[in-house]
Amino acid sequence: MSVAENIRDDEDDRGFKSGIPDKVLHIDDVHKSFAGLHALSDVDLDVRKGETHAIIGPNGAGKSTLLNVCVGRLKPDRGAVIFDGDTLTGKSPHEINQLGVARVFQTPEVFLDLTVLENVMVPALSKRDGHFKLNPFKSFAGEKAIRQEAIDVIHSVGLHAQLNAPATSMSRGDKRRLELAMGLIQHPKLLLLDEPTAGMARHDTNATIDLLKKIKEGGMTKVIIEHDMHVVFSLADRISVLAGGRIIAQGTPDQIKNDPRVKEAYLGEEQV
Amino acid sequence: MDAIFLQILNGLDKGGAYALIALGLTLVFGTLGVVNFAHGALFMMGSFCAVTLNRIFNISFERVSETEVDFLGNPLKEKIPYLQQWFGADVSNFLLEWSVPMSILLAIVVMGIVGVIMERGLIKHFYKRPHADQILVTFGLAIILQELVRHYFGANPIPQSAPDAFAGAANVGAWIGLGDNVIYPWWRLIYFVFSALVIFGVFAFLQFTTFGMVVRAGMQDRETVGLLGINIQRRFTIVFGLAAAVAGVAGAMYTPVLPPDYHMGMDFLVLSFVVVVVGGMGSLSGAVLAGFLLGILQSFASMNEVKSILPGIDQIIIYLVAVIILLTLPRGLMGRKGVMED
Amino acid sequence: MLSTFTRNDWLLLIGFAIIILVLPWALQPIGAAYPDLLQKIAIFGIFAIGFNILFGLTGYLSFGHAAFIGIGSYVSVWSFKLLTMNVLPAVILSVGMAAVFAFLIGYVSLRRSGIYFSILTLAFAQMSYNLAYSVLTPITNGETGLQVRAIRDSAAVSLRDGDVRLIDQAMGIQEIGVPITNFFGMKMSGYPGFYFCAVLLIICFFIAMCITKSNFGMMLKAIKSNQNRLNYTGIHTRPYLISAFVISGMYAGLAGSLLAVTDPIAGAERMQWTASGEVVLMTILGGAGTLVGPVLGAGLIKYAEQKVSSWNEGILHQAFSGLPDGLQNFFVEFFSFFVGEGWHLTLGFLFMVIVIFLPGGLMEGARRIASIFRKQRTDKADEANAVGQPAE
Amino acid sequence: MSKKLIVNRRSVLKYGGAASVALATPYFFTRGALAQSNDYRNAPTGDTVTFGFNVPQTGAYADEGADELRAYELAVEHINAGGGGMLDTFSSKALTGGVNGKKVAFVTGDTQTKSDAARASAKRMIENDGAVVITGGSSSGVAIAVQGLCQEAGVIFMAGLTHSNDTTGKDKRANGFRHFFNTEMSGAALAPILEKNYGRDRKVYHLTADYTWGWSQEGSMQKYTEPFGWETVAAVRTPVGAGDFSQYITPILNSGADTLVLNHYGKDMVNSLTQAVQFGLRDKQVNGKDFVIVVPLYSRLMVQGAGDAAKGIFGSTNWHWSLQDDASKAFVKSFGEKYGFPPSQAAHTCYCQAILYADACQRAETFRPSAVGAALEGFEFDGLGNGPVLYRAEDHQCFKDVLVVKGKENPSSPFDLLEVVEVTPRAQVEYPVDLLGGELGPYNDGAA
Repeated sequence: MSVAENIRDDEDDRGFKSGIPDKVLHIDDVHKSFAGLHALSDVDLDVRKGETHAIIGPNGAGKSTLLNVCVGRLKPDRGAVIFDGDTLTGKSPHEINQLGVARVFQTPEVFLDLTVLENVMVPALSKRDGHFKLNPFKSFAGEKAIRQEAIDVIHSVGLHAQLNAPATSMSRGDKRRLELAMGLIQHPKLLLLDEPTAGMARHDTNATIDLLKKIKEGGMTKVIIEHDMHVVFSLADRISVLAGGRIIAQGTPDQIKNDPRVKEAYLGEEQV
Repeated sequence: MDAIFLQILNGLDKGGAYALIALGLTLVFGTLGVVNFAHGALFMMGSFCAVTLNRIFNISFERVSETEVDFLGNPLKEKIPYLQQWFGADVSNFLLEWSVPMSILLAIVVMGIVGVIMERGLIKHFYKRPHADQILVTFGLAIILQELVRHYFGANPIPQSAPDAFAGAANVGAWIGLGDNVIYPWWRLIYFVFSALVIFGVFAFLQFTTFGMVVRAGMQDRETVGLLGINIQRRFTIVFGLAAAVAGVAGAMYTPVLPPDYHMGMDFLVLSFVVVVVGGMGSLSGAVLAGFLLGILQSFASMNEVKSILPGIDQIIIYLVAVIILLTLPRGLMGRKGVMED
Repeated sequence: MLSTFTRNDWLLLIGFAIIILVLPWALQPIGAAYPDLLQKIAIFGIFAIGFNILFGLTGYLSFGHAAFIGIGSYVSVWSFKLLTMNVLPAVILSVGMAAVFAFLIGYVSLRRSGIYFSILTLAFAQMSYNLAYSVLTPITNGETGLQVRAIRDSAAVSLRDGDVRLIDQAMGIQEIGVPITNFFGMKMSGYPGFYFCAVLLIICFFIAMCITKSNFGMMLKAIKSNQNRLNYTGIHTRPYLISAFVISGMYAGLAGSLLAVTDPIAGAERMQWTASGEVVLMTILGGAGTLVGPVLGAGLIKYAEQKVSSWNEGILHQAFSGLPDGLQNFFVEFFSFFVGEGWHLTLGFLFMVIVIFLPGGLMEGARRIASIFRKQRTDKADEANAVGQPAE
Repeated sequence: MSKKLIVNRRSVLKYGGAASVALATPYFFTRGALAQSNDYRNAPTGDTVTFGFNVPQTGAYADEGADELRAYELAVEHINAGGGGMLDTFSSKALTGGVNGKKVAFVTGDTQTKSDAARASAKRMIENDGAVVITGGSSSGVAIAVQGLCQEAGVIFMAGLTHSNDTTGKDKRANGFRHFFNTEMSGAALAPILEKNYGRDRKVYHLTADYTWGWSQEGSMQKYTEPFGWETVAAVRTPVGAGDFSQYITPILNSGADTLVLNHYGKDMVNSLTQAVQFGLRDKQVNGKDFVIVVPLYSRLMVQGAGDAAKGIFGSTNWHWSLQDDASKAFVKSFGEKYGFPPSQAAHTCYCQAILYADACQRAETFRPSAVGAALEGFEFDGLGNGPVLYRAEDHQCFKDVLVVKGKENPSSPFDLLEVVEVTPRAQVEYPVDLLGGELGPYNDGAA
């Protein structure tokens, strides 16, 4: 079963489509400062179930900090991040992942010494076996079902030709697809994508947009941090604009397009 | 009271020596990111610079004695140093007596050159290699260096004496109004002052010169400094030479305290690693602090009163402190995040 | 598990087993076919394989693994002294005790990574060594080392100097003088001792193979590759690391136990940092992360230590006796620099040459040679095709 | 059969000397038969017999080991030639070129001064090279470890430099023999000289290397000096290989002690002595007396390492090249002519052990360990530089004169570092065999 099909199955219970906004991720009044510099202040943000939520903003607006707070890499000074009823603040990264939050990194952080298949198998096993399982005599070559699923996911991101190649020999673009596959295989309740198309050629960007669209149809909740407005407007259901560590606007793509504050923030940047 | 004071003095003295011995190691860690297992061997070679200088002053010709015989009953071949022949016994004896302090100059030159050759010929190829490779290659080099020294100087310790003016002990007690029992060897006091000077010199060099600024910037972020178009490579070579020279003078000056032998490098290797790690990888001030901390604790742990409560504590104190510090302060006393953690 | 072994895996295992078992004949030409050296190669092979599970797979460089060798040895000798000269309880108790200590030390040390981890393990091992050498003498017999003794005459004799061997005594086994270790009657010195170690080595090799190919092994490799990423993938890395540490500690405990089995004495210097360093060198020399490499490295270093160190000038003169006098003297002079008492120098050069030219250790060398041959073969095959084609 | 006989003999031997004399008879009966059969470990078959020289070639005692090896090579030369060096002055004239009609060949091994390495190299020489005897070594830990191994393997072990009581005390083995003296003898020899020179009323501070030999040395010094009034202020254990001993020396200053005994050997001795002198201890006056330092066990090579610090300091030694008896002179001459410098005490004891072993084999007409051992047991000899010597049967320890020496004030050469103060006669250092405990157990001839 391919990912796309798999996701289509649970299309029916997507709260968003049925008109009941259901908060999956709730960022509550988060503050974070580095050496007196406010990276985030009073950030409140809700992500609804099933939506694709884009966070945009000029460089240094605090997007990455926000993402890092969500996945447990950074601890906020104040406030809390609540996911599906669990407080993420103070939890370690692996616990957050086990709750169903996966992250796709901006600079690909794949396992360079492992093959493409193994790279996808690791998150798949993590999803199945939990954060630790001592099974030194269980060979992953024997894991038929999970292995087939990994191959399918790799297929869907277009890397099947390199299935058994070591990740270290891949191009940067391929590594990003691999990143994506590693996120998708876990069927996370929430997928955090950090600039999934940054640095890609136009052709690759479009391919990635198509792929993400396909998943969008599948109904997985996603948060995308993105620079490229083309990508944002092709994918996002709702957009939050971050500038100077604060949310300055929130709404549908159309609302954001016409928001004067956003224009100001972006024009300010573009003039430089 | 006297006992406590002496132990503190001893701890400071040891601490200074530890810091000086570890200084070059942490410098190389911090700037080049290289785990240098040959550091102990450099220290050892420095001390053999003192031996060599002494031997040079002692280069002699033989004269068959008419009166004395050797152990086999043959006429004794007296050895007369050329220096004595040329300049008279006074000059010759003076040079021999002062050979250890003078060997500092020799150690700086020789060890500086050794350091530069080592960096150019070997270390620079290992900047990007895993630490395990660095450890193995420098360890191999250390073995080779010490075996060469053994080949020429033997395995036995070779005594080097301090100048007569600094032989014996200073009556420290009299200076500060404590009893006559508070005495401390002159040479150790001098070594302490010497350590302070060298450490301060290296600090000043890194802190107040442009060269030092670039190197420190390189310690923070090698890539960026490289991108600025600065030839960081050449500076790193000089830093390595400097580290080797510091290890060398530390070794040369230490000879009157510890008669040098070819194996002393390995004996000091573990100690200097512990000092560096407790201080925090690549932190100069951390190394100094750790040196003093370990020196004083070791000194106190060796007191009979302490040992009777905790038998064997003096044998493990250094490692115990290292464990406690590393578990409470993840990167040692003053280490920076991300250095040597992978 | 076994079903997933490929044909190559089976070939590797069988080939390895055969080579180990025929070592007493295979090593004859280089004068290494005598029980002690063979035993040492097998024992340190086990040690290095175990060390490689930690270092080769996770990249965590422990400088304190010799502590577990020491623990294994002491426990074994105590088992000989208190229970029985049969090696089975000794081996089981040693491995168990090593696991306990490895868990304790690993639990603490693995709170840190990189060089900080290395220094923590080093510190624990050095503490064990220093204490075993001095304060713990009632348990370790200090510098002299713990030895098997005759049954003591009275309870007044300390257990260090006289044994009780409760099980053997209960079974009424007669002893003359100091007895020799046995495996249900089979003497564990000489060649039987080697085969005992060799079989365990093959089993250990097989287990290491399984671990490498398992889910668990893959997680360990992922830790080496990118531990941070693994955390974000939902894996708690510390339990994995602790497990790997304990497993490799058990291997070391087994090695220590076998040292005592083949030669019933346990000394503190087995725990010194240089002994820990030795296994690091073995692993890197052979090829960290490979299965066969560590065994190869262990064999090479033990061979150098035992044989190269014994080539004195007399032996060199014999070796070059075919040459004219002047040349012979020159060669003897030259080589005596590197062998006999100069064997450390050879080892130093070997380390440097291997690391500089073969970063993956001897196994990488083997791979390169193999690939040259493969290339030649394909070239030849191409040629053959080229020649063959016109005839068609 | 023959083995069992020996077992019985040994077990009876424990019960007294008289019985042992009576039981010497079976030995003569069986001697001929034993000599002809070759069912013992490494029985030489060709025209050579192989000795195994196990000495430290790397590590702190490498120079000492090198000197031991020189002595062995010289001994082999003399044995094969049937004369030269001390062989000419040796009281037994059994050796007349080769041993039992075979030339002596030898193999060498590196002990690294580590028990494991020493056992491994000894095993190599026994298992691979067919050595019929293992000899050498430079520390007691190694000697005891190798002695145990030789007992198991069934070859004779002739100990090199090992000074701990345990080697022929509680760790003694039937197959092991020691020519060197021990801490007990050091204490007994040194004490009267210390009393004479430093007086009866002394407060003593011991710095002791924290392992078996150090403790044993400390105990012996206390045992022999306390009866005439020396009082131990403190006995402090120092870790082996401490390097810098300053933290142990500073407390001495305030302890009220006027005497320091350094129970250290090797590098520890070099360092602690150098540093103690540097601390001005010897310039001090305590309790109205000059502060003095004593180093119970001296070795010329180590005194060389300590340099000027050793001047005027008392200690004991097994032998010294400046002795003027014929044997010592002959040995120094042959060694000096071959190598250009005088031999150390380690070289001397190793040379003697090699000669004694070869001689015993010749007298026993076999290399069988039990027979050779029997020939060595109770063997009285002279002419090996120590005056009349007895190899005591009950513990395989040599009893001979002990030298009390002092660091020389004005050395005339790099080797002339010690002067002999007194030759303490053998009677004064003898002790009853049960003092040190232990049990020899039966000989082991090993399997063929």
